[in-house]
Amino acid sequence: MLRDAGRIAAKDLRIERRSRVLTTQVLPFALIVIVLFAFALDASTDALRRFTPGLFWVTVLFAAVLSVQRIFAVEVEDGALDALRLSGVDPASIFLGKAAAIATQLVVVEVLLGLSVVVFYDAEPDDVVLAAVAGVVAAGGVAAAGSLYGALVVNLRVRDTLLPVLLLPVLAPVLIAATRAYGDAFGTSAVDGWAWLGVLGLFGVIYLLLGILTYGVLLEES
Amino acid sequence: MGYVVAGWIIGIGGFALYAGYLLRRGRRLASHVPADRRRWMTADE
Amino acid sequence: MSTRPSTGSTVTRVIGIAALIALALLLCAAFWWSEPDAQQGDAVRLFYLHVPVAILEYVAFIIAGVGSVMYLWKRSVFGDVMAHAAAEVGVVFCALTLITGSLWGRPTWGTYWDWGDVRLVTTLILLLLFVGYLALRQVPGDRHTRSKQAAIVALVALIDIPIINRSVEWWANRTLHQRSTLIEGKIEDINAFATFLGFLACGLVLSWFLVHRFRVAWLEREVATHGLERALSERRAEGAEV
Amino acid sequence: MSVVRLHQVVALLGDFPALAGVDLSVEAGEVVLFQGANGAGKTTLLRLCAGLVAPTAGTAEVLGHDLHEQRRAVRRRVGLVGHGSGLYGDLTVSENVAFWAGLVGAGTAEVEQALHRLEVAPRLHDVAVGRLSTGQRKRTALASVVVRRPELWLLDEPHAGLDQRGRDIVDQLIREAAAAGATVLVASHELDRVGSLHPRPVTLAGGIIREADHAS
Repeated sequence: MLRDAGRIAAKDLRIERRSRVLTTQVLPFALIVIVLFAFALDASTDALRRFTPGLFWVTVLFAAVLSVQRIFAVEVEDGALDALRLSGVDPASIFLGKAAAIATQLVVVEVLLGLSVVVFYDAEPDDVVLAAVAGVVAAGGVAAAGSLYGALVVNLRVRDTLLPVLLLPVLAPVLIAATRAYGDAFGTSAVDGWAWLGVLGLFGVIYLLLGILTYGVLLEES
Repeated sequence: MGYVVAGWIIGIGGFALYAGYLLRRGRRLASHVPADRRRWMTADE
Repeated sequence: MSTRPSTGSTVTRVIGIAALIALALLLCAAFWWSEPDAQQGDAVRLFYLHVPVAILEYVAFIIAGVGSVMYLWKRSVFGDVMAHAAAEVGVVFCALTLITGSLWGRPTWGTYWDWGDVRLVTTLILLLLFVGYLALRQVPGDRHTRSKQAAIVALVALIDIPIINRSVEWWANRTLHQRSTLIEGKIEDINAFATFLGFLACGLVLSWFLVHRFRVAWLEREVATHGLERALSERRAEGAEV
Repeated sequence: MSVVRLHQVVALLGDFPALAGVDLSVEAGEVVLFQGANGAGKTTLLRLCAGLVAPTAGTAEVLGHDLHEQRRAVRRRVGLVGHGSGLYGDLTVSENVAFWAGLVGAGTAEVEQALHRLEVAPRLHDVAVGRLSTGQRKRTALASVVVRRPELWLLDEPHAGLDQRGRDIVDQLIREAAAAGATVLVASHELDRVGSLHPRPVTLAGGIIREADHAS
């Protein structure tokens, strides 16, 4: 099961390396959002620094929607999803492979965003380890939920508009927990960021289980 | 007190609107379905 | 008695009339028979409507969850239709909860909305989750596929709710708002009879909504099935001509 | 042994009954040619046999598995060449075939062999599929099905987009598959024979199989 998941993730990441949608579209989009926030908050570096954790994670979630859309778009372009269903691969492998590919992309997005908030918002993390760990764990949770909902809408004509409506409310706990954790890491709020990692981890585990259990049902018909 | 009255009006009004919407939808659909297929809906005794 | 086809029946008429009577009594109880609250003042009069609607909204969503499980587990068409009906009624109740809650909050807290209140925030996200559910439901396509997808969305939403609730509670602590406990304290004070009446009236309204919405969904299925039969015979005729 | 056994099968595309009551029985090793106009239900019938479309009514069995309950078991044993190539435009020919081969447990040697058999020129192996001509892409798609070694071949307009040489290769492929004991279902709105092979013709119209063909 894990080997097939690895094959699927590697395939998606290879497509990504060739097509460069992440580097030429998703990353610039994330940067644009960061710039837009600066305009919206009246170019006040103080405010930007204070709200860095929240702005950072809102941007990551927006980028995640794009990443999920892209990861599933390659499957419907020329009937590859049917081929995937015909390959007899365990649906759980497809779920895990897709989730791993999305998570990898999100980590790349997070690194770039981390650098840009340091530069543009004058926000420097006090606790780099916490920021890194929370970033990876949150990416995993977002990717698991994204992989689940991406497959759910993949065969609908309205998939691009429906996906954010379904996915973003579900990610509310991730946004809250990751923002809290980064609040601690960037020293903007006095909370125990490591404790919030528990929420992120729990979310990730729950959605991984949900995906493994329900993917068969989702791919069977869709 | 104005807020309280407004709350009640919206609350009861919301019930009434939704009830009306359900009834209208039901009437329209029911006329397309023969009586023997309308289970439980014994409106015509 | 009307002979026009509708989703009504004797049972729903009895529930409907009982609901109207109970609502009328509740109105009297809220505005004339009960006293203003010591702390909330007259705002408590909205509570007799708000609290039952809020609690029953969760009942509706739990019914939607049960229906979804019935569909996923046993392929129960009844469960599927019930889940759809309960989700829509739940969204109506949820929206009314938020509106009445905001209008109660304005005189009591001095603000329509308070991000520090766990229930408020959780309820809003619950509303958004089920709005997404209804959006998915109305996308045309294969019936079984859509039902399965919807059932998964409903279950995921319900599983998400406790996580959201816990994280909002934890998150909101920083603001030192203790609204939740404040509300719990209040429940004890408000007029027990009016509260009971509120639950009765709103419970009857909920059941009336559920039954009618269920029948609407059932009729939709019948219409679709009928359309399918016609499409099938047309298709076969097309084949015979050649 | 019947490889395909359908009785009064109805299948929907959305709310359109693409198949409106199909009766069909195909024995192992048979080559069947589905004929019929556009919209007759040929593609849906092949997708149903592949386990991709669920029957909504009737009894349906493929390779001994019930299509109502065990579609996944059917899927891994069939090879479907449909309208979509099932290839990723950003990956090269050999990467694509190797990916699909890997998922079904076939090795590099089989990938090479399949590409050789479809006469995909070695200079194209490292070209992205998105840059191939229609015919070359079709050959690559066929190669990615060949590596699966299907017991039941489902070919939807397999000649479409191929040059004469490509068509001959496909005909050869079908002959070899049938000789090796596999069953082949071909859908085409133009052919009445497959190379020198004379398959059993079955005509579809309006989602049902024409009466005359039941006798044969």
